Amino acid sequence: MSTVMEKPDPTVTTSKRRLPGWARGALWAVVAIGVLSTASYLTDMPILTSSDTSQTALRLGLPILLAAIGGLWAERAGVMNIGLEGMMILGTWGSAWGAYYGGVWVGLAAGILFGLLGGLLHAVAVVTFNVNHIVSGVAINLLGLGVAQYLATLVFEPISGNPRESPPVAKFDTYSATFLSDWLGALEDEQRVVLSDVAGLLRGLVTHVSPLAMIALLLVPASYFILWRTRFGLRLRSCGESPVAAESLGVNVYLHKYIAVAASGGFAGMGGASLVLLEGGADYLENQVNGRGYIGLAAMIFGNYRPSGLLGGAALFGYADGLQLSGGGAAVLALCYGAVLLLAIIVVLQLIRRHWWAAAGGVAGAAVLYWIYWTNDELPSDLIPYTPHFVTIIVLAVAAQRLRVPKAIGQQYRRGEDT
Amino acid sequence: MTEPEPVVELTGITKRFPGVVANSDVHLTVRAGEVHAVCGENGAGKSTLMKILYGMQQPDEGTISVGGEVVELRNPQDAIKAGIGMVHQHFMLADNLTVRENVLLGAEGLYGMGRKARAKLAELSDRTGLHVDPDTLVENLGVADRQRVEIVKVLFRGARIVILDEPTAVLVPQEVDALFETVRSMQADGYTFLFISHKLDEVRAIADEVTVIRRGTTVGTVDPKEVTSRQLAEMMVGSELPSPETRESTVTDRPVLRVSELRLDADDGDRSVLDDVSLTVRAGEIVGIAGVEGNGQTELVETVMGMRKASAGTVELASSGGELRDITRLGTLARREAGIGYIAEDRHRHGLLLRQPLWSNRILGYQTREPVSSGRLINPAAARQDTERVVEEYDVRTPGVEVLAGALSGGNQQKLIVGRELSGEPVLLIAAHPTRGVDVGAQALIWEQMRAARHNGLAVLLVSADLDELIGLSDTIRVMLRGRLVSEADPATVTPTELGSAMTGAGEEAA
Amino acid sequence: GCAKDSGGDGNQAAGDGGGGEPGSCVTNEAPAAPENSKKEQTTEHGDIDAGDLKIGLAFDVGGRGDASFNDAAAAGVDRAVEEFGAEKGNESPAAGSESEAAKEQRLRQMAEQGNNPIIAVGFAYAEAVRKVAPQYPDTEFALVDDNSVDAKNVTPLVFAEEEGSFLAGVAAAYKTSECQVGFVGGVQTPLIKKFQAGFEQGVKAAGGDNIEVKSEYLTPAGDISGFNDPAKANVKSKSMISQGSDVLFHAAGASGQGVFEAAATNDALAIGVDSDQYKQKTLADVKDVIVTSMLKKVDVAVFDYIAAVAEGDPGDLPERFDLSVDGVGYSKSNPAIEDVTEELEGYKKAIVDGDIEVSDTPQG
Amino acid sequence: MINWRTALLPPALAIVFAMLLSSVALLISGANPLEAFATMGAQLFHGNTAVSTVNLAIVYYLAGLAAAVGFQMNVFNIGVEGQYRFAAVVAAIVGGWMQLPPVLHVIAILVVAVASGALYALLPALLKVYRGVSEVITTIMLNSIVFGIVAFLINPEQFGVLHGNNLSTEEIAPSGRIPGIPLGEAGTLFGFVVIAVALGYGYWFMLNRTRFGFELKASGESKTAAAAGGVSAKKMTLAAMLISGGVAGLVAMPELLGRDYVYAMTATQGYGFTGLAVALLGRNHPAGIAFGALLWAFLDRSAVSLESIGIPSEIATIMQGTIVLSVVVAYEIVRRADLAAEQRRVGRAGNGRPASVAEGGAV
Ligand SMILES: Nc1ncnc2c1ncn2[C@@H]1O[C@H](COP(=O)(O)OP(=O)(O)OP(=O)(O)O)[C@@H](O)[C@H]1O
Ligand SMILES: Nc1ncnc2c1ncn2[C@@H]1O[C@H](COP(=O)(O)OP(=O)(O)OP(=O)(O)O)[C@@H](O)[C@H]1O
Ligand SMILES: [Mg+2]
Ligand SMILES: [Mg+2]
Repeated sequence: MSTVMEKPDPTVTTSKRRLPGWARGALWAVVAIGVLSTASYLTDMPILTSSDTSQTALRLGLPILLAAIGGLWAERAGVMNIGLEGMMILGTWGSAWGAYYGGVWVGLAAGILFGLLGGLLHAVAVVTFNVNHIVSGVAINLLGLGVAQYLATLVFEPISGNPRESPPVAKFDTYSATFLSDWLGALEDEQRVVLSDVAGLLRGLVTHVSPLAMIALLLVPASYFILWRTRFGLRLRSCGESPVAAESLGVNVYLHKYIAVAASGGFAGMGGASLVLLEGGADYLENQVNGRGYIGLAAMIFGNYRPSGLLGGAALFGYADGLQLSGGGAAVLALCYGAVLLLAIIVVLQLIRRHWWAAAGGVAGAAVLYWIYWTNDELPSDLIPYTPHFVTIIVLAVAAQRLRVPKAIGQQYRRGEDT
Repeated sequence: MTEPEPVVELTGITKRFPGVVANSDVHLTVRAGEVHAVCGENGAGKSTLMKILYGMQQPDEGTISVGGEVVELRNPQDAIKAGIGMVHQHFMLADNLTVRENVLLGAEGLYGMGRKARAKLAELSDRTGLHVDPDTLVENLGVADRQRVEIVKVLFRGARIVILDEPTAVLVPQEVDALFETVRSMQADGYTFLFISHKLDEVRAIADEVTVIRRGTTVGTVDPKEVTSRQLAEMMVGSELPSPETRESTVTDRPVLRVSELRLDADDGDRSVLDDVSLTVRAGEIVGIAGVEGNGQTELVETVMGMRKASAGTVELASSGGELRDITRLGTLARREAGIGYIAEDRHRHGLLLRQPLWSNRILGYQTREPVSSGRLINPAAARQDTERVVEEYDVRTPGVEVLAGALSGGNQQKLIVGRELSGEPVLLIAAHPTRGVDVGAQALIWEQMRAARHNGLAVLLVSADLDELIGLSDTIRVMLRGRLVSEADPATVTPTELGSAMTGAGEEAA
Repeated sequence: GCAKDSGGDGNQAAGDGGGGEPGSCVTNEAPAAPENSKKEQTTEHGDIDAGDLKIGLAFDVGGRGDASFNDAAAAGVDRAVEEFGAEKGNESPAAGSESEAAKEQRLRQMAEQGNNPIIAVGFAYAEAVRKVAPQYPDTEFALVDDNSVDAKNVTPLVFAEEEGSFLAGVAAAYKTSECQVGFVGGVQTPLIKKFQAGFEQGVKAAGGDNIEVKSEYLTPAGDISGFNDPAKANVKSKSMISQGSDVLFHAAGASGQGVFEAAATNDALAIGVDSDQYKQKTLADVKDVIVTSMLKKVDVAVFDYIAAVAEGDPGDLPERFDLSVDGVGYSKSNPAIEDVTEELEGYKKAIVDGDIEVSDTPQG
Repeated sequence: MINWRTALLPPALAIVFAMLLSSVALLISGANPLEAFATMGAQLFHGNTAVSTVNLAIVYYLAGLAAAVGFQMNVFNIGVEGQYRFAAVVAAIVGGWMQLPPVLHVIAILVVAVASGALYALLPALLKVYRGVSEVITTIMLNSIVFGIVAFLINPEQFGVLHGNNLSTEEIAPSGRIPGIPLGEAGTLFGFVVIAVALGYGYWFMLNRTRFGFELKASGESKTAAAAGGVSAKKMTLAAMLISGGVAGLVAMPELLGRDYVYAMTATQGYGFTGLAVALLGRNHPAGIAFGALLWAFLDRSAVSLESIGIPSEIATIMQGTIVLSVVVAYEIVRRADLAAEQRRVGRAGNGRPASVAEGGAV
């Protein structure tokens, strides 16, 4: 059995002219900022676009981003990776261990290495032994947890006196582009519509940035470049699209899958390291990964298996999470308001395209959100922590998806056995 | 004429699969610069032999020598190094990758991935007649272009020995001619070809030598100039070459299917893939639709089957009483229940559940009908029994009905489908490329069955790229071009060439 | 230019409204401290021989070394082993997502192996104890943090968290210079709400309406990730600090570290919970900001319980370990608290004497 | 068609392999592997462990069935987790509030549970079918959101009750409970086992005997072929997701109606994720899923038993992961061995002659 996500029906050929991917991404970003700044102005919630918010978004989105990049590498090579969570856990242990003995960079390397080992195990199971990808992933999540606990008891407890935590470890220093940041800060304080909002959001991204964050952000274009512009990347992706064809052209499918899944683990391990090595982070702490691997996987699918898309997914999640943490219910309500604005724009677009049903759906959604905004001063506090999850679903429901899933994903490929 | 020396020599090749010996002591000698055809029935072991030569499968016994040296081909890379390239029977293309990516894959080392590679690709595209943007996704290409991409792939790698495994099965005559032209010009440049086809006329037209394989072993090698197609077929099967001719007409005046002013808009809404299509099929009549792939035949068939929703127009079908009933709003299942049988053009995509046993495939499309189902409940015992009947009547070669459909050779898969679709006592059969990729024996059987059913009053809507088949079987031929039915031809008088020019629109422009 | 951010000059902390000096926000005078505040309160147990006791410890998630109540329970047992010569029996922690049956199995297993008494740490064991205890009538069970089990051989060990937290609130009121303090709860459970309730009352008692208290939680009841997510706690605390709070009290388990780090990088103060977090090894980096910790002395309760079992009368224990029996309290290890201990002792006495009643549910 | 060798050899191999691997971990941490394995084996003959293993397996079995229905249709319902928890809390609230005569009460609760589970699966199903949104994302998100919903509903301000420091729903009256099957000393088996077995049979029957099951499988294997056969992939996706959610709704019922009678803040989580693995371990076959569920439950129980000889639970977790991997790897190894043997058999039988081709494929 192979579990495959919705495959696009190739008989449905869209021959329509479309904007190139980067342009659409940029357009969406502009629309999003416009909507946010309008909402923040109309609801008097500057937090929607403050530099603190974008900074926390970056920080909370970082582990998810790295996990998502890990997911991208594996899934592009045709291997489903539910085991990201376990690989991240291994990464947290490894990075704490490395950082304790050798400083942050050693910590980062060790985190990557441990995640990579998790990835290799997945590769052995899935590629060499043809194990169902989900079973292997679930097993790796178990193993990651167990092994990290086991090692923590063995190694950390004697030092920290606590089997669940490591001793304090070194953290990455942060850097600011002082001049730029000051200038943006001045702009932000001027409280001018849109301009100040953009300045605020940008400023958060140039102040208190750690090298790890920079590396992670660079990994997005780097992944794009490697996977889409190099021969290695082409071969890797071909394994996810049609391993038989790849093999028939002399591509060593097993090797590429191995590399991809190991790299996937490495990135996930790096994601784990980002939980440990950033200022305000936890050192090693049992259970600190707490589902971020799954969220990373979701962000990757959200981004339609593309680097820029998964960056959007992780940013959205981090943004909404940061917002609910620092702004609470009021900020979330303001976000609702923003969503109403966004829906209004979409409804207009759909009306222009004469998609009556879609427009009606948009109107209904906007009405519900506006009603929530209007009738509540505070949302139920129990639900607020899950704002990012709601936001993700709503955005997807609105944007819809034409998923381009790697064709051979989840397939148990055996050399010489076709179909 | 001096005999050129052999470039490829296969000696004593034996290959076993679980349950099957695909090749047994096969001998094959190919000389430099020739086009060497390999013929044989479905499942005779042709593809397996070629895969062995291409390093995709390892022989259990036997040796391969290329250019006079014994080589061991452990994987395609070895074969590519030895100058061998292969165009597979089932396209080996990654749909989600672009044309350029598909071509470059695995051969990035030759010309890099930049300008040089582009230039080479452009040159080869030109040579093979591939006129598409190298950045389009393969998913969006038609079969002929896919075929060309496959050939470009091989040439890009600098192969001097090219294996073409059933390259013509999906091509229309003009495309076949274009392909053959390419082959000939390359032959002149010193390329060597191994060519597989079930169309014996083609084999005779292009090949310098023909090796016939029967039941996994070589029967002999002949000069195509000196044998007739009939003789070739006899070598393969020991039976006569069938022809798809229909003699006496059985056409009645009772309409079974009436399609009126059917329109289907493309998914993005700004053009029509079917435009104002009207046609009638009467009981006992076979209406053939000719057309170059991609002109709306697929869509017509799928709209009549209810798999696509018509944007305008009506589809009417005769009920058991004989009067026409509007079925435009019915779903596929309801239409099937109303008496439509359906042989889909792509048996793997639309015809079969490849990982299910044969008897399970017998149920598909008939899950609500006796004998295999009682409406809500499936009756596996009855399904097994009826599948055995189909296997028997339609000569499906299989060890049993528990075999997975995917393990059957293409011809036998097709016979199973034909058997199934004629079991439901349909009033209308929609047959799209019913004999594509099927060997001569199986082809004869399928034609025979269709004729018999027609004789009993079945109405048939036949879509085929095989013009001989179309002319031979049809009572009326309609030509489809860009989503419209543009002309009509009398099968008694029309020649394939005329039909071919009508299909490409040459006739229309002239008129 | 691009510059490395030096240590603690991060986001300028704590706005600039409000007061100035610590203590300036306090409006109400503290009750008088008792004459002899140094009185050692621990009950003397004389020479107890508990050599025939084999103590079983069933931990909640985390187990020994969690620097929280599991660890405290373990410390109580260790002390009893040392002082009374009791035998250390089995110990085992619950797994993160284990089922109810696993808890029962654990207790049964311990009983069968002759552990007596068996101490179940955490209210998650309530159901399991309710089921298992009657099946082993000769075994004594103690249940930490829950008094809902009514059985002869079950002794509840519950605490007046709100009273300890009240003192934390008083300390916060004295330490704030912005007249705004905050409470960060890990998971919004009834138990953690007791901390919040006590803290808020303590702040009010000292500062009246002059001091604002903001109380926030990371996750709702049932989502225990709130106890394990320092990163989120850090973000939350930072935002509370930037909105003006300059003393934060946390009851967020391991997430607390994020609170301390936020305080450390933003010139604020923090108050620890459960054990004396100032002394905790894993927090060595940030200990200076931990002015005090609200103590919940599970170790004392466990130790007293073992003593009582050894003497044959566990029924004799206090119904609730509150301030009067020193079951809860505050830590004085950080010298920074010294200037307000007098006031804290005053409030403590008032509570012990019953002059101040602390409610265990948040008001309003 | 059951080949006992292929069915039973792999687990046996896997156990040996996993034992070897775990021994290494045990030896490193200074424990005696033999003692550990002996303890794991012995636990089954001790007290009520065997029965409670089966009880837990019942829960896993239901979760496995729920996941398997999705897998049959190629939908990856990773949301069994959220669906069962949502259903559990709703069913517990409604069950605690309802006053009905005995059997009716139970039926009503079960109906509510199934409906709530399906309801919670409805959104991802609709989004998948009508908006093309991957069910993997939506269900992962809903798995988190369910925390908030449970907390909200279980709050005393809504439907919750506070006892001690715990929050839970109202207790379900005895009329709404499913009596256990007392096995004396060995403990009490959940009465729900009967329903679980029936459900397993129902699942098998549905897939292999009903038109609906046929359509589900067909659509799961090839949407296009099924569509040509008159099966709407949209309908099937919706149905699979809803049925999967409905079955997921029952996951918490054995414990709720057979042991706890309330759904508490501290109720166990994670059955849904286990269900995914159990379904795939059992290759989506009802008997296989039962095997997977029992194995998993046994390993869970072993974790606690191993504590008694001082082996920390993380070793048990490691063993669990190892065994799961070993089982699937062993299946593959046996499959390959079978294939090779078959190939040799053909070679010998045909003696190089193409005899079997005649029956295999050639005309
Ligand atoms: N990978 C495989 N595993 C098992 N059996 C195989 C495999 N490949 C081929 N066979 C079997 O080997 C036999 C020969 O197949 P082969 O593909 O060579 O036939 P063919 O001559 O190419 O037929 P066709 O004309 O239908 O393409 C068939 O009976 C087929 O069932
Ligand atoms: N895994 C397999 N097991 C058994 N037989 C197989 C397997 N894979 C392929 N075959 C058989 O190998 C043969 C060759 O397959 P291939 O894809 O080359 O052609 P085909 O299915 O015969 O194509 P067509 O439908 O065009 O005739 C087929 O007869 C097919 O039945
Ligand atoms: Mg072939
Ligand atoms: Mg074929």
